[in-house]
Amino acid sequence: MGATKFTEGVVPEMKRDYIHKLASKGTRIDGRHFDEIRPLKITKGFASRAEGSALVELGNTKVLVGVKVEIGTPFPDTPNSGILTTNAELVPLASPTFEPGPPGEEAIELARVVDRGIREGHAIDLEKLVIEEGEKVWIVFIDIHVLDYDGNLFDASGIGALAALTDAVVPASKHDLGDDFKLPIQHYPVPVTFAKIGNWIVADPNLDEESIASARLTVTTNENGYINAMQKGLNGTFTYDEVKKAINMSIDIGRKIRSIIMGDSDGKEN
Amino acid sequence: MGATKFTEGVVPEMKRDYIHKLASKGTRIDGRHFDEIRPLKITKGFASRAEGSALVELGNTKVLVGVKVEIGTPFPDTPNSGILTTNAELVPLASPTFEPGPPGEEAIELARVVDRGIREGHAIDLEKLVIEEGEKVWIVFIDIHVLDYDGNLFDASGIGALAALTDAVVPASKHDLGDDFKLPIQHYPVPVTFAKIGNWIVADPNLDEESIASARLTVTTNENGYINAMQKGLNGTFTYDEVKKAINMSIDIGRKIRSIIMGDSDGKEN
Amino acid sequence: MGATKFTEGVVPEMKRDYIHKLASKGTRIDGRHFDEIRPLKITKGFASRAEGSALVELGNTKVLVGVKVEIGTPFPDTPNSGILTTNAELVPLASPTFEPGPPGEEAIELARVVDRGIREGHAIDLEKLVIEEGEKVWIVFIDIHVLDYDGNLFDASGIGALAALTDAVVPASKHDLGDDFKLPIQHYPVPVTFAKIGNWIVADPNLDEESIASARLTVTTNENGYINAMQKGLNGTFTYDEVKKAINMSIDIGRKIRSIIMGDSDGKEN
Amino acid sequence: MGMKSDIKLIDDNGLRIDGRLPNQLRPIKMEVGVLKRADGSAYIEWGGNKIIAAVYGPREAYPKHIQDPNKAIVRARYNMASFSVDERKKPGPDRRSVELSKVISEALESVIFTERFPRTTIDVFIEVLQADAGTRVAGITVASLALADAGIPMKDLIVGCAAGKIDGVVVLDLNKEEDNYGEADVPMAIIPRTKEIALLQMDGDMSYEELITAMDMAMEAAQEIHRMQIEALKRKYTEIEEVE
Amino acid sequence: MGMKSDIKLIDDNGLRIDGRLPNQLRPIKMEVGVLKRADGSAYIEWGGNKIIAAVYGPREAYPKHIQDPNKAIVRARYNMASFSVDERKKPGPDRRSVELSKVISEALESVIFTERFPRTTIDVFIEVLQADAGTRVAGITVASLALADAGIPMKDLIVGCAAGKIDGVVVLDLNKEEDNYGEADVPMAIIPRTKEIALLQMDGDMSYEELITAMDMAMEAAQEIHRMQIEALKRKYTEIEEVE
Amino acid sequence: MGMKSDIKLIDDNGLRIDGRLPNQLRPIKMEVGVLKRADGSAYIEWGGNKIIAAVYGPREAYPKHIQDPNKAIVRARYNMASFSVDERKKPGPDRRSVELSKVISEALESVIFTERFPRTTIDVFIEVLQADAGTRVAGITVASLALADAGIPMKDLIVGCAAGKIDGVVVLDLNKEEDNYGEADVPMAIIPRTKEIALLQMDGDMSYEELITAMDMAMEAAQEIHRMQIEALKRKYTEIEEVE
Repeated sequence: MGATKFTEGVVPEMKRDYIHKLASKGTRIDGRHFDEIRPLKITKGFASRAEGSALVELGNTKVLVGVKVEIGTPFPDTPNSGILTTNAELVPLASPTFEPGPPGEEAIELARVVDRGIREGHAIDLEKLVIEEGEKVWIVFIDIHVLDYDGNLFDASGIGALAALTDAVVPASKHDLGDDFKLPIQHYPVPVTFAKIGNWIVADPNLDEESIASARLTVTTNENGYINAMQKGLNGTFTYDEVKKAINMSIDIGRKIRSIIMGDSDGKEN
Repeated sequence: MGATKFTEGVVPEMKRDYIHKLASKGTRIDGRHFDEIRPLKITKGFASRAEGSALVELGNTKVLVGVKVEIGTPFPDTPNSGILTTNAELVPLASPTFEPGPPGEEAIELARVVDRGIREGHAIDLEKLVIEEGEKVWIVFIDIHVLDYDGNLFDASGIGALAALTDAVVPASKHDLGDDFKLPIQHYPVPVTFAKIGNWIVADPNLDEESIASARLTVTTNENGYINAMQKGLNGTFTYDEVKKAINMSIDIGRKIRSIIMGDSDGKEN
Repeated sequence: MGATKFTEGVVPEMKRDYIHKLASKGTRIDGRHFDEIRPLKITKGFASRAEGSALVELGNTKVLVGVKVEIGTPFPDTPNSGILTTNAELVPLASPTFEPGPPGEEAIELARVVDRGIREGHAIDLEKLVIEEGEKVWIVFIDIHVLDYDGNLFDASGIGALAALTDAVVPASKHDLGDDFKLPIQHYPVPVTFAKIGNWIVADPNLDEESIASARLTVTTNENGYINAMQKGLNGTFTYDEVKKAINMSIDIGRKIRSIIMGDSDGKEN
Repeated sequence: MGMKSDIKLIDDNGLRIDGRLPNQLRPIKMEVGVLKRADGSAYIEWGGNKIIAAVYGPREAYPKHIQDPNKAIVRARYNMASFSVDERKKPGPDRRSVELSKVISEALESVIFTERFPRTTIDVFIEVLQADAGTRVAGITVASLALADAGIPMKDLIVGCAAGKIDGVVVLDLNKEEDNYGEADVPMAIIPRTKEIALLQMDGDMSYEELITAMDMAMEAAQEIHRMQIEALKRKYTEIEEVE
Repeated sequence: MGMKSDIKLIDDNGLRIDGRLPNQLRPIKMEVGVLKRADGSAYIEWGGNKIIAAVYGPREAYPKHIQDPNKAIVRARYNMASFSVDERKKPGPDRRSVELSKVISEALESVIFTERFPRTTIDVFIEVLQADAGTRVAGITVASLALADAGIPMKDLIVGCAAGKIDGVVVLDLNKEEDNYGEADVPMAIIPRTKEIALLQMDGDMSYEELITAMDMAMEAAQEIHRMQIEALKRKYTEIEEVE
Repeated sequence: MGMKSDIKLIDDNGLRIDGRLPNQLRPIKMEVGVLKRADGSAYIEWGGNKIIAAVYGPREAYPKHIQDPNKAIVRARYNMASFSVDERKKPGPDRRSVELSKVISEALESVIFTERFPRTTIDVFIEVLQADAGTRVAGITVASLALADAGIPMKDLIVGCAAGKIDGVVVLDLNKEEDNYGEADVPMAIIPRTKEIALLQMDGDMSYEELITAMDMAMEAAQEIHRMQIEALKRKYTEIEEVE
């Protein structure tokens, strides 16, 4: 069916009221500040048959991202460039609302938003992945495997993708193409997602918050504070001021996340 | 899914009786003679990213046909021949009864009947579309995009296909293969469709007529009055005399339509 | 769709009781002994456009197996080996419970169990099917087409596959690769299937028996009495002793079936 | 139609490559009641074609929303076994078999008293086990027998037959080579008693006169094939009576 | 975004390859009520884009289990004709069109009074017949007109518009070459009266200041496009009155 | 099975390439209750395998027509992550995983008291994150823990274990190289208390005596694995009590 929905039917009215009430007092259902993300733990190299991998735990949300690097043919219009391809699987293990079957619109949006951040942020130097111009290049497959869904898959997956890429090695020796080498990473784009709850904007929404949010905004920024990708979701709207505020917050929060990814720190925001 | 039906459920008994009554008086619901088609307007070159295109308006039925010409490999058993391939999309924009999804049996029959006319009528000189024998040929894609469905898609689509082919240019220069050249057209096969209503045979049925018809016959003839393709449809039958009569009418009506296609006339039958 | 089930809903309680009662007296609904298969008739060469074929009638179960032999590219990891591929179609002609559509889990299991017997039993000498090392090999397609389903498709299909292979000729001359030659067969693996009914184990279950069986076991053995494949099915269990007994019986019964296949005998078990 | 070749399809004596006269059918053999599970079944060998047909129904239409409260839905499914042709066919429906299934369904429905079985389907499965041109008309012919074997009430046994043009000559019942290298093919399904036309397709290049000659030929041959159908049904009946 | 090239997208006079100023829209033409069968329809030409939209509904949601007892479901389907682009696109939805259909559905829903039509769907079909960058924002703009034509009650006509960056300059409404070789694209959908943002995507590389400049440009242009929408609707009305 | 190679799988001391004795298991680590959303979950590392399992249910079977009025339907879905193997696997079910899902479902059902939960499904999802031969038996073993964690009533914890033949020697629990280059593999699922066999497959080439030796080995090892399962469940219980 692929009719997978992130939100799960009706949230009890009482919980909705409770979350709004907390927001009006400046706090959240799990006690966080509006601009505070959940504890973040990154385990690189979890899946050793992959050329790179990272298990991301963002609160109770768990995502495993694997990177495979294989040989293929370049696209005719980019003979001097390796290939990046991103796929997301919302396997039914991760949530009672995920259904088996080919990727639905939720999984496709997730994969494309993560892909956009990595691609437009030029995280990988794809020109260094050419083996023979126009003939043979390295293909980088990013596969997002969601294990436990407690909200905000965009950030968990985007963080996992970047972390797995920094972990990845190009298996050149296996193909008699010289020594293996680290995947050439040149930028570090990090997504940060916000939810609009009533008139408040909160970072890294958990499942309860996501379920009652009217609008969602993901902003991906790099180590220079430049913006590389945005994606607004849900059927509510943002004011222009809210958008500006979210973009500003994303630069700050992105910086903190980036240091966890690069330091391979074991998490604990702050 | 894909359960698209041309007819739309039950036609009110009253309308059915009315159409039969009119037929018994020699006329039709829109005042036409039995052998009269609806006003036909052809706009060639409507879709300029296509190598050829034609927007056909047959009464209220609107079909846009685009022709793309690309390079490919010939079939092993016809190394000296270009390739023709025809596809039809009954997009749900065109009718409340069309559903999204892969082509159903209605769309497949439509594409195959149009294809048969063009192919068996040898409209295109496919031997002139060989670039390198057995290696590289031009592929001609005819794509039928139905926009507004008010009956008789076979004729609107077949006319559109022929018109778009006469509009088409082979983009040789883009591939450094010399100058662009007009697609080589050698014959002009035109389909004409008849519906059996009671014991009457009417040409170019509109949606109301199609919905109550017991049988349908499409006859494709060329500029020499030869027959190239026929397709009977629906669960009623024709007498042998009715078939002969329809074939004869199709030669006459086909001639009129052909002059509109070739003259790029702006329509108005008669 | 594709939800094809071998068993057909609820078997009347009375029939179930009757079969159990017969079993307790050492006999079966069609009068057979526990270790007796139904009359087996094999017609080789039935489908003459196939390179090899066999129509198998096992009681009322009818399966037609066709073998096609075509040229293809070897798998990268086995450049010195031809390719074997097995497919099963449970066409809805064969049973009121079979549905059109892509192969469901029943058809896939059937094809894989037959394939496993042929492949692991090394029935075909695949190394003799190399035309040009690493470039061109013969591909052997085994296609199982079920025509009438009255139980035990595993044996009917496995017997048909082996018989069709022994009938098959490699069409070398058609491709200017020398004279046609018999497909090189080196072993003769034969599957025998058992059903557990109550605490009894019966060979070659018919549809009635299959429908009330708690467990199923297929054992494929070759002419040396070696075991090449096993597959247990259904949600019941076997005791270890039952498994041993079934393996032993399969060697004996397999021998009888093998002589029918090789002698091209016209059947009649015993 | 119309692949180029130097093959001569009609020899100097006016005979075809398989020795037939222009208006001669290939050998046809029919057998009724060949399957146990189906409600009705039949088998045909027609030239090099081997085709089996089975009928299930009338049975309750499922899912319910497809039910027609006024009549049975007739669904024919034409399918070729992967090994029925020279080059292995990928299993499953392709565009050709989808189209053929549609026109065969419509042709068969024209003779069935569908209004007697509202809310049901009558499923007709046609499996081509070996193909040699003319499979759709042979398929209709054998499906018609399977419907009779299933006891489905019909106005008449419908008959399929094709004619065409090869080497400029109008001929009956094209075989595979004639179909590949000939100039036109006209498959038809005919209701023998009333001579109504229930299926009609054509592809190729024919003058009006040639087309009429071809259709005349097929109309006439249909009567002969119809007699064979009756014989095949009689054989089944007789057997049953003998058994009883 | 960001394919390398030597193409100069801004000339020495600060003009773009099609002669426009940085903050200038391409020519836009709209027409309401172009299809007979649909409940509402509209057509737009925007630069080289040719896009048609149709609305069906509110109609009973089917299958029943997708019905929402509290509101209508808005389902937009963005589709490109195979021949709408330079290299033929395989028919049917790809990943890009699935994503665009989703964000367009969400944007349109934000202005529709869905709670007035429980248990129904409002289907919006957007067919791109000729593509020249900016199809999603042009699609939203024309879909909005089709919704109005279908009489669907809305808070406002929603407007789509994009801005971006080429050769380091922030510009409005990128065309195809600018989209291919430029540095960033920011498609937006805006509710003109309240200036709320209903769709927002971005890809490329932009500083905060550049991004704000781009969004300012799009917000402003939205008011201009909104006026064209009103004009198009008025033309339809007037015609009807004249006919009456 | 049986790819040719010069690799020696048993050395002169009778040891295997990873240093194990013929009847020795690879290291196994199990953990119960690793996921928040699932009703039950467990994780296993078995040699180089890393597998996670989750259970949802009993929950109402949907769509309704699949409901069994007499019992729960047990549906296991075995799935490999694309990156769990050396050569990237295309996402989604292939023929192998369809077959494995079927036999695993049947094996698990044999121990579940399904008749207590009519009209429901019990869904078991097995995700292979890293594969090293024996994934199906490891999958059954960990699925059994996830079922227990979900509180599904069972006759016993079912255990998966395989044995086989390499270099002519019967061995327990093949690893990847042994599976690739060995001569036979016999995956089994065993109910430890009654020693019933709930899953049994085999491929390769074995005499009757070799096969019995292999099955004996697996039957015995099953008891050892069962003890580890009990330990893993106890650890979870203890933790909970400590927390309380």
